[in-house]
Amino acid sequence: MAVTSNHLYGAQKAHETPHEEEHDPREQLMYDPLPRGVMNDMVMESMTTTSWKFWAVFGVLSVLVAVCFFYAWGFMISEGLYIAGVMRPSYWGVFLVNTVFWIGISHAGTFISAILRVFKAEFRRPFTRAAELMTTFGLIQAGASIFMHMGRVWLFYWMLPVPNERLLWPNFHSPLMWDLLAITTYVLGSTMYLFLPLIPDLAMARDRSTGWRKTFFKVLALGFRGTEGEWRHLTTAMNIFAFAIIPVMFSVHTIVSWDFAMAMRPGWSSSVFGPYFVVGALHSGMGAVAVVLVIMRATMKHMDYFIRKEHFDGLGKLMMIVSFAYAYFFFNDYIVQWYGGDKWTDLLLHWLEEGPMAWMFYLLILFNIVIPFLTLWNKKIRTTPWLLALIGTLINVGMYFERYLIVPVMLTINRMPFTWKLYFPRVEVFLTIGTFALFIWLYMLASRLIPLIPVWEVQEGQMVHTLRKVGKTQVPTVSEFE
Amino acid sequence: MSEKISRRDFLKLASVGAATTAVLTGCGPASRYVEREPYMKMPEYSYNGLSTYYATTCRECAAGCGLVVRTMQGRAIKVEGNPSNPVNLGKTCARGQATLQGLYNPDRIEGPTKQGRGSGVSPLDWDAAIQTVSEALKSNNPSEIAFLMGTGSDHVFDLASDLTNAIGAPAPVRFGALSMFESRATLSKAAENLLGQSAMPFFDLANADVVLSFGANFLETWLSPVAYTRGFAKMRRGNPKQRGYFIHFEARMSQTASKADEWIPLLPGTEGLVALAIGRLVAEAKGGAMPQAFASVDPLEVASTSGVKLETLEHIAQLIVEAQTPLAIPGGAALGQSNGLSTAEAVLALNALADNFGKPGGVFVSPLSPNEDAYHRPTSAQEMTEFIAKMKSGGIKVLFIHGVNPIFELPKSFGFAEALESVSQVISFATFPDETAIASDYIFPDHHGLESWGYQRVATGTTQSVLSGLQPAVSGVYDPNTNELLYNARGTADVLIAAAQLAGGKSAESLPFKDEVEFIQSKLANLIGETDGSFVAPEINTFSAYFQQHGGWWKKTAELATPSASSVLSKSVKVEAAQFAGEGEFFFLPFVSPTLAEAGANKPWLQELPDPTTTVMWNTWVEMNPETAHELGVTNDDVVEITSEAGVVKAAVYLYPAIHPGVIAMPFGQGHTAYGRYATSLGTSEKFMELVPTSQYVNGGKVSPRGANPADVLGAHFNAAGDLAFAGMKVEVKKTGETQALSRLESRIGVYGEGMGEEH
Amino acid sequence: MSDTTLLALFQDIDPAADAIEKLHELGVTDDRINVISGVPVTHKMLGRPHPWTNVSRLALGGAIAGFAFGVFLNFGTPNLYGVHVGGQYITPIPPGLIIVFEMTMLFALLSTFLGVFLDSYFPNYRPLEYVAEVSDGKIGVFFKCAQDEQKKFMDALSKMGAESIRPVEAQQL
Amino acid sequence: MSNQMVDLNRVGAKGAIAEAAEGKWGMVIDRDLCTGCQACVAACAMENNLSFVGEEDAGYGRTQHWIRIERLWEGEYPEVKMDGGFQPMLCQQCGHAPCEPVCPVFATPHSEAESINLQVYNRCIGTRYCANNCPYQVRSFNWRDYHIQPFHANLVNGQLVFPLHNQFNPDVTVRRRGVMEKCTFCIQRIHSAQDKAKSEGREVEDGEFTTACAQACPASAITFGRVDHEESLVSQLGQVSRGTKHLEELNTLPRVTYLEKG
Repeated sequence: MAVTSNHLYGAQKAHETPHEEEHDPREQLMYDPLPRGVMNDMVMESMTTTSWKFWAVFGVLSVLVAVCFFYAWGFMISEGLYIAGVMRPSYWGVFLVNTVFWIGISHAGTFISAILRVFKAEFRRPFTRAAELMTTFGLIQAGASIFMHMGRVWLFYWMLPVPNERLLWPNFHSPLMWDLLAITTYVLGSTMYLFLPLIPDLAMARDRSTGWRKTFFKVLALGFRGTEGEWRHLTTAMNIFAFAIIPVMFSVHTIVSWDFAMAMRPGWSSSVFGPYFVVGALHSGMGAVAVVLVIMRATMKHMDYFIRKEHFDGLGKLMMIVSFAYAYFFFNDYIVQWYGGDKWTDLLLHWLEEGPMAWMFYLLILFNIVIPFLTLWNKKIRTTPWLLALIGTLINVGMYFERYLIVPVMLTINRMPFTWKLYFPRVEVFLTIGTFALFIWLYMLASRLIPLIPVWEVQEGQMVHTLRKVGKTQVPTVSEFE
Repeated sequence: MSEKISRRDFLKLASVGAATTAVLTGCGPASRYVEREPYMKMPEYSYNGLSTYYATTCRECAAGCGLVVRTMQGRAIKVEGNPSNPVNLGKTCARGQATLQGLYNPDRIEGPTKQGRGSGVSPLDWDAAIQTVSEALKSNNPSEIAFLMGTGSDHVFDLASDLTNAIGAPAPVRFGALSMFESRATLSKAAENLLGQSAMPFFDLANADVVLSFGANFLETWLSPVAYTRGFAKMRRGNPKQRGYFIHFEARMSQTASKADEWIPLLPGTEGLVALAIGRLVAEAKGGAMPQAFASVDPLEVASTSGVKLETLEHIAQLIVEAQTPLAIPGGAALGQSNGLSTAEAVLALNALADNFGKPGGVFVSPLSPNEDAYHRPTSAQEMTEFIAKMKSGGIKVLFIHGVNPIFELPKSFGFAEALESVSQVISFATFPDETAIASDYIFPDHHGLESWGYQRVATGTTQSVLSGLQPAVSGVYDPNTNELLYNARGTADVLIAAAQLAGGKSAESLPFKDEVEFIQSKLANLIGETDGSFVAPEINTFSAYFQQHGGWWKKTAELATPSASSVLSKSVKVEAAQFAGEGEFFFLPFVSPTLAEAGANKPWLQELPDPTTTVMWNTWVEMNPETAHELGVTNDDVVEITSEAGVVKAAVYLYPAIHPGVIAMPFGQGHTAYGRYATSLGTSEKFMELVPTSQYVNGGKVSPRGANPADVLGAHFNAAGDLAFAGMKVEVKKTGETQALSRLESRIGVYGEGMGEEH
Repeated sequence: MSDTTLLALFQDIDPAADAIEKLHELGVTDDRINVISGVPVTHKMLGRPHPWTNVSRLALGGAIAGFAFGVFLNFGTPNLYGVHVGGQYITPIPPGLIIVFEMTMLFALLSTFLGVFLDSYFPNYRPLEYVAEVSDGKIGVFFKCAQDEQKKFMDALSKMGAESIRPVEAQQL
Repeated sequence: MSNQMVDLNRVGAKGAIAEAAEGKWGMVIDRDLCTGCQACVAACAMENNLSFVGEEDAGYGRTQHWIRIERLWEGEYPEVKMDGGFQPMLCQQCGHAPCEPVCPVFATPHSEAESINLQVYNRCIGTRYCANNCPYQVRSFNWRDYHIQPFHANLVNGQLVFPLHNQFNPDVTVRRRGVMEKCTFCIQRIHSAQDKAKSEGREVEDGEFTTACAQACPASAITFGRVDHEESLVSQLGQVSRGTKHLEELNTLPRVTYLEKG
């Protein structure tokens, strides 16, 4: 059974109203239900309908991943870190920028699927999975970037909590150890949290596919049938996850910020770094989700049914709120540094604002604060997909700049002026391209292999949303099932 | 398990286990990084795990500092100063420390070679080499045989002197760029003129309380830097009640100037006038009759010509008047002027006025070395031009070159390289493939200093009479794979003795020795009876053994000669205006690189030492006042072309905040076109990735100079003592449009505020 | 008396709930009934007993284990090979809080996840009674009944609005 | 009054270990005497098997100097001066070293026996956190295998021979790429002096041995010794009024005292 045309879900067209203010509630996915079977088929078709353009992009990315990720990294391991641009005093460079950036991206998934789930923000339903995939794939890039950074990566396992032959364990005083444990917790937690709600959808896909896909889904669906017990265990676990992963998420980026804040350095040693990094992470994460959703909607079949203007609108509002919060923390961090008048911090601020990388500093303010402020209050802009994607991209560029300023540019300034040198990336450029390519590559691969829309959650949502007639109008209502 | 594990299985398991351990711990045999096999043949005094120490003498310059070399299993591991040698009392300079990198330099000459002036290189054996030297001695008219030697290796010089003396050849000529830049001829001539004795003056820095230095770069390379640095430290902090005060006059802030309490930049060539003016002001303040020496000078006029304010002169004069033991030292670029000799005399006159001759903190005449009859200064630059003229005219048929690299060290305008073509046979005893060696017919490599026997006379730097001794700390550098010598070198003294004996006649008679050691013993024989020495020995073998053990022989008591001061002040000292060659806008001030000196460029660690004042490594820079640079429209790392009447040189600019705006300065020491992989530049290989065939240097192959040589723009102009007026050039500076990033240790952001906005 | 398994498929929740009530009336106890659905349907809606789950207990157990492991890492391991760094105690408390927190959360999340597997017998690739329509949103009610009563149940449930009712065999999913 | 006040030198940032503030081994560097001659840098390189890195890397901030001589400028021509003179900068062997706790694998622990910072090369995995956190910026990282680049080798009978390797001090590990290194206060010399003293049944005497830099320094600007022995030269010098500790305000308890010009 294939869905042949769009008329099935052209609700908004049928109910167009002359006045802009009066939106038909049926423009919203939750009030525009379709039979589950139809939705299943739409999702299945979105996975299997693949144009040559997809393969072209996928092919290019495969080459990029092979060359810029695996070959470049392998070359660096065999040759030594000298092919990177790191030196004294910028011992950390773009690798750490990438790590922070990708961990930031990964925060969006958890935010949407856990926080919005806990607070029952219903518009989240169709894109929780898309966001969670970003978490997992982003963390892969973050982890890879940390390993790229290490001088002797082949000995990485010395950081694992396993003793050596003299019963020497790793150093739990080190923020890097906290980081390792927190990121491990987060990777495992978010991957499990991605997988649990995926099981029913995998079972659905299992029931609707043949050949190797059938085997693939059968193995992954673990024999799920949807019995009362299975649902009960699953929903209980999902509830636990939703609550438990929120503090983990906050802890991860806080601890990442502590890698910097624990150091005795001007500019880094700041107690506001924790929340500042968390909000920065959400900022880039939201932007990235917006970009991904716009691309998904534009390139995958039937996605315009599941992903609608209301979602862009909601995301846009979230982005604006996060942008406010970001501005608050940015200013908080800045004014404390500025007011203190410490000699080194003072020099650091001069360096940031008047030095060769000052353009980055001003662009970060423009992209992260000014542009979101000026645009996102407008609903038209919020609901125009390409504009929202553009703003999301700019936010991510701005956030990348922010991390770049914090890592190598701030590292230039220390308490020994004789050593100050400005860092420029070398092989890091390729490896950065490599991580981006790998992220997109994984995402594209996933879009062919797993249902990006959690159909059962959408159906569940549609079941609890009804239109109630009150007087002469229909009022959207939500019932609490649980 | 009932089955037994066979031995073979056990070994297998064990090796798997070992490999696993190695991988898991990361420090097993699998991860061994540098392999160093023990030599197959160990030296006599070698105990496993214990070091053997040998006392010897540093040959990186002619100062004669004593060294103690730590060796282990036939390898020299570390060089320390010899604490009992009075010259350096256990201290060393950076060049002394890096002498091991000469010993183990990958670019040493591998063995006796028929070099054919770079055309056809073929290895020889030592018999053939001795035959060649012998033929050269025998078949040429003695008057057409010449020895050109460096300022080190006094025993080889003595041996060559005996040889030439016996056969009637001209005496060996000794030259070195350091002595040229130190203006040794000027110093000894000034001493002769004013102190009545041609000798090295000794300045007792340690006991002075106010020191005026007129260009003397005694903390860098001047005469005996380790000894003078010790003197400086004592001057500063030796007296707990009073910290010595130090004033330095020089157009640029040299490393020495940077340690001064007052650095007074002045126009080059006016140092002598300033000395006289200060003398006059001091004499005026002291009252009494104006000494003849200072009578004709007008401080106000000096202030305007030199650019030093009159108040500054008065303030300095006041300091001298109040000082207990003031001292004035002439040296460096102040002497490398057309008026250098009168500058030296003016400064000595200032000392005479302070009445410090022969007093603590004053001026002395350095003691002669124990086996020295009189002070023999190295050949002055002017005398070198005469030597080169003789070469050009065909008056020299065979030239032996030892311990000096004149093609690099002499200004290009002297035409040494061209003159070499008129010499029919050139035999080099170079250890390294330097420019002169590869332009020779034969290279018969001498030992490195740490493999050599010998002695070095100490010309100055200490109050005692010192003869520093050399002995081999290692027997050679071996290839542990084959146990063969990597560098088949032989002591030049041995080669000359063997060749002279082979030649027979007077040559053989003059050198009736079995070997180098016997020759050295013959030169030590007259010290056996001395009772005032560091040791006493009844006969020569014991004396030799003690000589090796102590690293030399020196008098226990100070032997400084006191010059007569009476006549100095009554003599009229006239400092004429300095003459500058060329029409250029800027004064050109070359100075010897404090870390590289004349021959350090092939030691990678010396290349990697930052210059003390600019922190530049591995290259040559042009120091320029930022204002001057602004007017010329150049900035850091812009390559400029410096043109004098004698030549052109190109190097990158360093905006140096502490240099007279009318002066351009450049370090001497780089710009080699040969001399091994570290002294030259190899383009891409500079990244230290590729294997470089040694032939690239030995054949004068495809190498480009590393940095530039300021001697290329020096013309043949001399002062009255015959020393090169190296600071007497005027040059044009032109922007080339090229840039070359100088490697600096310092941060341009942190030190010069680049990119920190307007306020910083 | 051999039992057979019947499956009744329903489009909506209401008839399914009614059907279950009917089954109860007909003497089929809850332990002989099983409901499968494409979305989670709560037991109250269907009038079914509260399904027991160990997931939250396992999560708690995991958290306690993780807490203990974190305490061991931070306060135990340094005593095995004590190394002083930066003038800090060998077992400092503030960093310890981080370690303990992360380990608690990690173990809690892991045991929650494993709890789902344990409670649901995942992964389970053996043949099971199932119909694919369930993932199209239908509700399937399985119940066991004696073979001879099969007809009676089929009729009763058809009246309750079952789309179809048929005996099912365990099949490879 | 004053003896009731808290001795801030003895209280660590975390009020933690009760190590005496002055530690065991220490150094006094007289900036008034330092002539910037680089003899200490060369001596250190020769003693500790440091690698030279070549022009490009050296200019790019990858020098392997365990001690470097800094100088900053003050004033404008002609009144320009070096700000306080030359300043040799080396690992300060801090009592409360910021580099130590941040290493995830304990590669830079604190030696309780010698009261200095150790760098355990074969434990280091190259996160470079310690170098970031060093306020003195005295740690250097092995960006590549400088020692075994074929450029430094001669080809003898078809085999690469590295003549410069002959010079390696067998008491000091040759570091390979990917690990951090820094000044060790010539711990190999400390150990050999202690072993010798122990075998002779006595204490190590003051001045019996010294570090390579102090040994070479022609101006004797560097003095090394026991700071916990009051009669030692380094203790005496460390108490003069010109003495300062660099970045003292960070409470890193550095073991190196600088004597200012004053």
